[in-house]
Amino acid sequence: MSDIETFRAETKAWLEANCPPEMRQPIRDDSDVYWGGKNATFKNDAQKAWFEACVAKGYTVPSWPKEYGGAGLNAAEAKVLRQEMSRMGARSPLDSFGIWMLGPALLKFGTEGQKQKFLNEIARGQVRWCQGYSEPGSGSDLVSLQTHGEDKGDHWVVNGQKVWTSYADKADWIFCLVRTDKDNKYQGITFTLIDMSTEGCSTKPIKLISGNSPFCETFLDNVKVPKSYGEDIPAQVGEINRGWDVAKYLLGHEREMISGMGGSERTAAIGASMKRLTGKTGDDIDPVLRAELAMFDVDALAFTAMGEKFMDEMKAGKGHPAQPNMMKYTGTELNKRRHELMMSVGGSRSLEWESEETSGGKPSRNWLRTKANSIEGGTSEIMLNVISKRILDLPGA
Amino acid sequence: MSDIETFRAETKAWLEANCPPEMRQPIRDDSDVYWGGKNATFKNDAQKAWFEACVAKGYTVPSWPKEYGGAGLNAAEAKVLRQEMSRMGARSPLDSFGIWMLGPALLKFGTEGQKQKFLNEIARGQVRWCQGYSEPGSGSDLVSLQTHGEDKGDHWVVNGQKVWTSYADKADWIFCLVRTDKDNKYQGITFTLIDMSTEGCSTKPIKLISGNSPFCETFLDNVKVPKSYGEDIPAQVGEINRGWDVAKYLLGHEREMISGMGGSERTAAIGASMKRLTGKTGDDIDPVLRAELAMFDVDALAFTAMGEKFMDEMKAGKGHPAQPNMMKYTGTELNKRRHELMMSVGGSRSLEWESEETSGGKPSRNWLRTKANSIEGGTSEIMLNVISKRILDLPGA
Amino acid sequence: MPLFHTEDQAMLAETASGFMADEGNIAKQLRHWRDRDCPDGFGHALWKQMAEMGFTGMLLDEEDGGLGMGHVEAGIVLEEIGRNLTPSPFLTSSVLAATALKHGSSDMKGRYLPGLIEGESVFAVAIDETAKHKPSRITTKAEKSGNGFKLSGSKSFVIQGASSDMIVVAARTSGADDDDEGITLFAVPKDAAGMEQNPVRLVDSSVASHITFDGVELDGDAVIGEVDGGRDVLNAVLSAGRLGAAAEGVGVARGAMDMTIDYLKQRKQFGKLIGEFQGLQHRASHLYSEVEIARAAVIKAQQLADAGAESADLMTSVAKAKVAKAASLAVREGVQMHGGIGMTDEYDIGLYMKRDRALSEFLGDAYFHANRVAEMSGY
Amino acid sequence: MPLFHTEDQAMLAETASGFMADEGNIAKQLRHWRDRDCPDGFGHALWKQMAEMGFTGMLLDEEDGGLGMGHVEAGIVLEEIGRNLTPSPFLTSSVLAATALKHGSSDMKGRYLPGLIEGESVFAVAIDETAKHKPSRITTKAEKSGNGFKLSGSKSFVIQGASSDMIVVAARTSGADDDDEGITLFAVPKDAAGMEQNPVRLVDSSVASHITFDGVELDGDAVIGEVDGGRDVLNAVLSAGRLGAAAEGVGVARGAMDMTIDYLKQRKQFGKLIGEFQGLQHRASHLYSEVEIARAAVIKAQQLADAGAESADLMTSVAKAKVAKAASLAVREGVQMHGGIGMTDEYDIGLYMKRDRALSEFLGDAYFHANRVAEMSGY
Repeated sequence: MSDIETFRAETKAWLEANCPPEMRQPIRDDSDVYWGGKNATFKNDAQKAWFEACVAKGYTVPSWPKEYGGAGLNAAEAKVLRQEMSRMGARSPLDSFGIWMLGPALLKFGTEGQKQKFLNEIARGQVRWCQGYSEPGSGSDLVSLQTHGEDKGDHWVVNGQKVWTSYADKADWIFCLVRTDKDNKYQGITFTLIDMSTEGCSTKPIKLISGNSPFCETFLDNVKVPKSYGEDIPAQVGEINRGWDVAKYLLGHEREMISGMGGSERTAAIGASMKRLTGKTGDDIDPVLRAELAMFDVDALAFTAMGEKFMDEMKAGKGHPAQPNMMKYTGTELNKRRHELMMSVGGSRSLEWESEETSGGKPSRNWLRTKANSIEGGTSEIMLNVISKRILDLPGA
Repeated sequence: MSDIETFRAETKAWLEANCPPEMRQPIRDDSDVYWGGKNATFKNDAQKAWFEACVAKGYTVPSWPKEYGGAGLNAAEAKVLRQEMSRMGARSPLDSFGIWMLGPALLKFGTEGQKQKFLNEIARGQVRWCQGYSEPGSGSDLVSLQTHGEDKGDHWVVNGQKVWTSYADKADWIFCLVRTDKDNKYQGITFTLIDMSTEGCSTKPIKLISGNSPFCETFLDNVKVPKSYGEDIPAQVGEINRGWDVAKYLLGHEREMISGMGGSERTAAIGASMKRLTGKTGDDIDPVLRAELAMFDVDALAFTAMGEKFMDEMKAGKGHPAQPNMMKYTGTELNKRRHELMMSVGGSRSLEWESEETSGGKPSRNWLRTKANSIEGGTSEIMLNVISKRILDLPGA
Repeated sequence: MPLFHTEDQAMLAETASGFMADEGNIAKQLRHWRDRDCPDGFGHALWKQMAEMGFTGMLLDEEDGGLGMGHVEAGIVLEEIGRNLTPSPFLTSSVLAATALKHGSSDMKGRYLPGLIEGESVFAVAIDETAKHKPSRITTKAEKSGNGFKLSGSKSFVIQGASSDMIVVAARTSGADDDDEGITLFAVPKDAAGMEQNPVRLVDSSVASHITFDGVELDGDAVIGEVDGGRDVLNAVLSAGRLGAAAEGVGVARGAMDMTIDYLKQRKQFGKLIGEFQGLQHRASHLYSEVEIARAAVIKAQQLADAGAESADLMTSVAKAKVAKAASLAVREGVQMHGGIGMTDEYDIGLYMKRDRALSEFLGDAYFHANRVAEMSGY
Repeated sequence: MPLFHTEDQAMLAETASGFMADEGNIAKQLRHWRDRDCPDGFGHALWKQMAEMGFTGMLLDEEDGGLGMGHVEAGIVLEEIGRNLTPSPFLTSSVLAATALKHGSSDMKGRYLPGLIEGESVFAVAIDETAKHKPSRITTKAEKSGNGFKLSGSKSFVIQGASSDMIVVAARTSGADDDDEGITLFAVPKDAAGMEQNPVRLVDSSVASHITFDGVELDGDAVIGEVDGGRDVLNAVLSAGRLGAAAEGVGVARGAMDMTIDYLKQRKQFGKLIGEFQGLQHRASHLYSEVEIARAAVIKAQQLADAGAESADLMTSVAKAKVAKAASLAVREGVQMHGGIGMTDEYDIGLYMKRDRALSEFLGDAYFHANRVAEMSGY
């Protein structure tokens, strides 16, 4: 048996032994997701047990090095783990922006000291991070950043306001972009790590059209940020005034992540499930709507193939570096279309906002939520600009 | 009976008496259209009789003043005439760019002498005109005009090349834009009238993807153009170096004309006729294609309503002056879509290029022809720019 | 008849536009009632004001105390309602129910019309029985009992049902579920025994009821029009409602478009007004074109309907479908072009998106009406 | 199996791309034969060269003298054919007919395969009977007569039929017109008495025949596979053909797109390169995305088919439909962005538009396959 097959067998066995049945159920709502952090509580013992087993095994961040709390899996092993987990429907033991965003940034730009401290905290779900990029008046345009950090020798005094900080109200720390050199557009930004319990740091949730508030406004009012959190643990990632490089790297990484969802349910074919739905409601799908579903399924299944192709190319070091931008554009537009069609099939029932039958208006709230897909993490327009410039090499793009 | 009703009765009677049955048949091909001009010949006696009757009555240009060869009809009367003619399926007695383009320009900018001479020649089908705007390298961008007229006191010496001159190979005269002041982008262009029998004036047909050649390249090689064609008959329309105003006016007028076709067959619903077609061929329309036809018919019937609305608004002096640009954009895009769908319904039969069954590949050649709709007379992109600027008043548009 | 408003209609438009902007605007009405979780989803005071404006009975005949106006005029009011997202009983009571009541006995008119005209009463219409519009199928049964009827079955998506004094119900008095014949319309009072309403809040903050009829006893005088002959009345109600919804949809589309175009002229990114970017300019221009085409389809359909033309029905479906497509484009582009703030509840653009959804679904969406256009065209 | 080419496949791609660019380019082949009004619509010399390259028999088993390659490899050659609009018998002979002949007797293989492999023979396939692709309905009849069959009926859209030495004909030997069972495939020699061809030039300069069979006598050994059991063979032929057409379509789309993007970088208007206008940039980027997605769908379908996966059939229809949509967008945007010169016969972009039309129609257009995806998905 090849190494990888041995690994698959072991992984299967370990998952069978350690993933409680409850953790193999599909996620119903946010409370089923464990985000970690100082104030985190477990919904039930199963969630706790599954999380702790994964921490011990390094499976909260399987491909991170062991010394930072990971399991040090290589690409092939990581893929096997993903496959086996999805095969048994195992939930993710820990979701966090630390894993998805700060982690990768630290792995690339962090000092040894930062890695030791922050990566381990993240892997063990001890600290919950949030991201502070956007500001009022600067949406996709990060360069017009206003939040300012004044150099006071051994510390910064940071003043400014961030928006679209996901779950900032629940986060312990924030990694954010701070202007530390006013005269230097790109090279005057520092990627700064701030403890949100510091005085002057406050948050205010933003109510969305979906009725939910996953995002906050975050206010930084004379926040004192030490330049160092200890031996070899500077408060910034990368060099001072070089935060732009880190942010650019992360944005790219983020888009890869989002585009990586190509294969997932959110872009798969929907016609069959819609047919089942109307079977229940006693409606029949209008012939013209059926045709739209058919055209959508063609696009969705084709897109799924591209997601798979791109993942394979990435692993093989092929594939255009700007490809994630294209997948971000196409994937999010497809998902918006998908929910428009689901709403149409659902008819008046799917318009309900608070009814039990729709578990609190899930169809309409999800539909509205998807409208942000093509705005957050770089708008579709930005993605198209990037494709024009970096892939098609069009003049002045 | 109101005046207009009397007029309708008289018109009916006159048409019945003067329009031969053959001239009430739908037009099958170009040879059914009479364009006039020095070398024009009639396809048959009916065509000749119908043309001459209309000339005598002023119905080749019904709304032009009587003294210039028209019938001096007001808007209401002209509408009645159009209605009655289409009701009996009467063909247009004379098609010409003189009627559609030069005429309106002369009526607005011409001298009395020019009107007397040129309008009468046009109304009587004695002279066939063509238009010389575009040049190689300047498609929609008329300002980069190269054709140059050198001032030689009593005459100009014109050198340059025009493209997309419709039927220039069949025309007697050309009205074209000539640069007479190199230092003045907009105010250095003169709207010049040139007799194409002049030495140095030659044409070469352009073969299109449809296989037809309705357009020519026109070469002006040291063409000597007198500054006057007689008492009060200057060789240019409007003032020298002010040709841009005339051209702008004409473009607007042209778009009105094209957009005015809103109500015509070319944008009407097609689903029913496609159904009849497949009834003949023994095919049935695929359900997804049927849905596309249904969506098209919705758009087509709605567009037809807008065409009608716009015409009514024009007559009442309402309606935005840039509206024709919008109708040009939407109407031409709709027509392209229409022919794509017709090709799909026709299937492999509609792919035939030379067969008798398709009378020489009409479906595919017409389909290809429509691709020029959104290019000629201002591209769709230009139309969208105009809407942005003149209707939406967007910054920097 | 030229395809634009007459002077009288233009005057009405001006009045309606001023009134709705002042009294029916988003802050004063939609947000006000929504944020108070109002069980009606609209304000009765405004309904009274609309009565004073003469709107409530505009479609009714003059001998019935109405203004004897047509679909064009009703559409003028509805477009302003759409533009301001004004919640009100106008569409259901003054257009749908009123069209039904025009076919009622003089006795029935006497019972219901004065309240409507004075803005005292609110009426609803119950047609659909499943989540998708399908008026060809009516399964709710009304069986003869004594000299009256016994109503059993269920209806869904009854807008403002729980706020209504009377509900017009389409029921089957004979024939099979999908028969054209055998339909009868009933005027069911709100307190009818055996009628149970389950009102639910919708995405656009309006409230619609699921209604069950468990042997509801009705007198013979509850019948609107002829027994078994209700299909024609129902069709008249549907046409009026679809024309009205289309007109309101044009208002929604134009409202969303206008606020988006304004935004393009204010919002800066990368040191430029975003309206300077040609990519957005072309999309905005395309949007403008689609909305203009939809507008034309609506006034054409309204005029044909007012003239009683045969082609009115086809053009009504064309208009309903075209408006649904154009308005959907308007709200989607609106939210996208607003970017992040477009996703916040604080901004109005999202409210337009929500209203568009509910309105398009009402009485048949773009797919339903495109299919209807195909069927009416014989393919 | 990762979704990109293996090293061997990458090498083949390089070879094929070089060969087609040198020998199969538009000037040397498509325009050359078109402008001479060639009755074949392709050049036999190139067909021989393709044999020397080993392309002609690449799908055939090695024991039959082929290379035993799969759909991915055939697709590699076809994408280059598409990119160069190279007219050749490859798709009909080496993909469709070859797939049929794989099911033939060893005797039949001996009769036809050597000629194919050497590029001496050209074969066609006759399936459709009306203007739209509908393989579920086969009405052309083959009745038993002696120890052979008598063929009567008609076929249309038989690509290169008049140039072919043999035509694979799908006929009904039993059952009703729309039955799945009762189909038999026959290898009909070009000189068969009673077979009449009416060849017509198509928009893309290829030539297709309308064929009538008036009691054509066939020996028993003309049967491919089992009598009455031809549906499976037919399905295999259709799948191979659809995968092939999709791969060629990707080439057409990429060829048109690349030449358009180049044009955006050269053409000036209003003193700017038109590629600087964001309106065109965004459309070009959208086009690129659609073509990339279509490409992925094709290689996915090819790999599934080569692996004999159950889902191959569904993914094949997805690929055929997606390519049709993406390629159509590519040629339409291509002509529009080229402006006036795009309409001239002198420029190649119009040739891409013509080829795309014919290729999309072949073996089912986007609508046919989208509908098929819906049916296979159970709705």
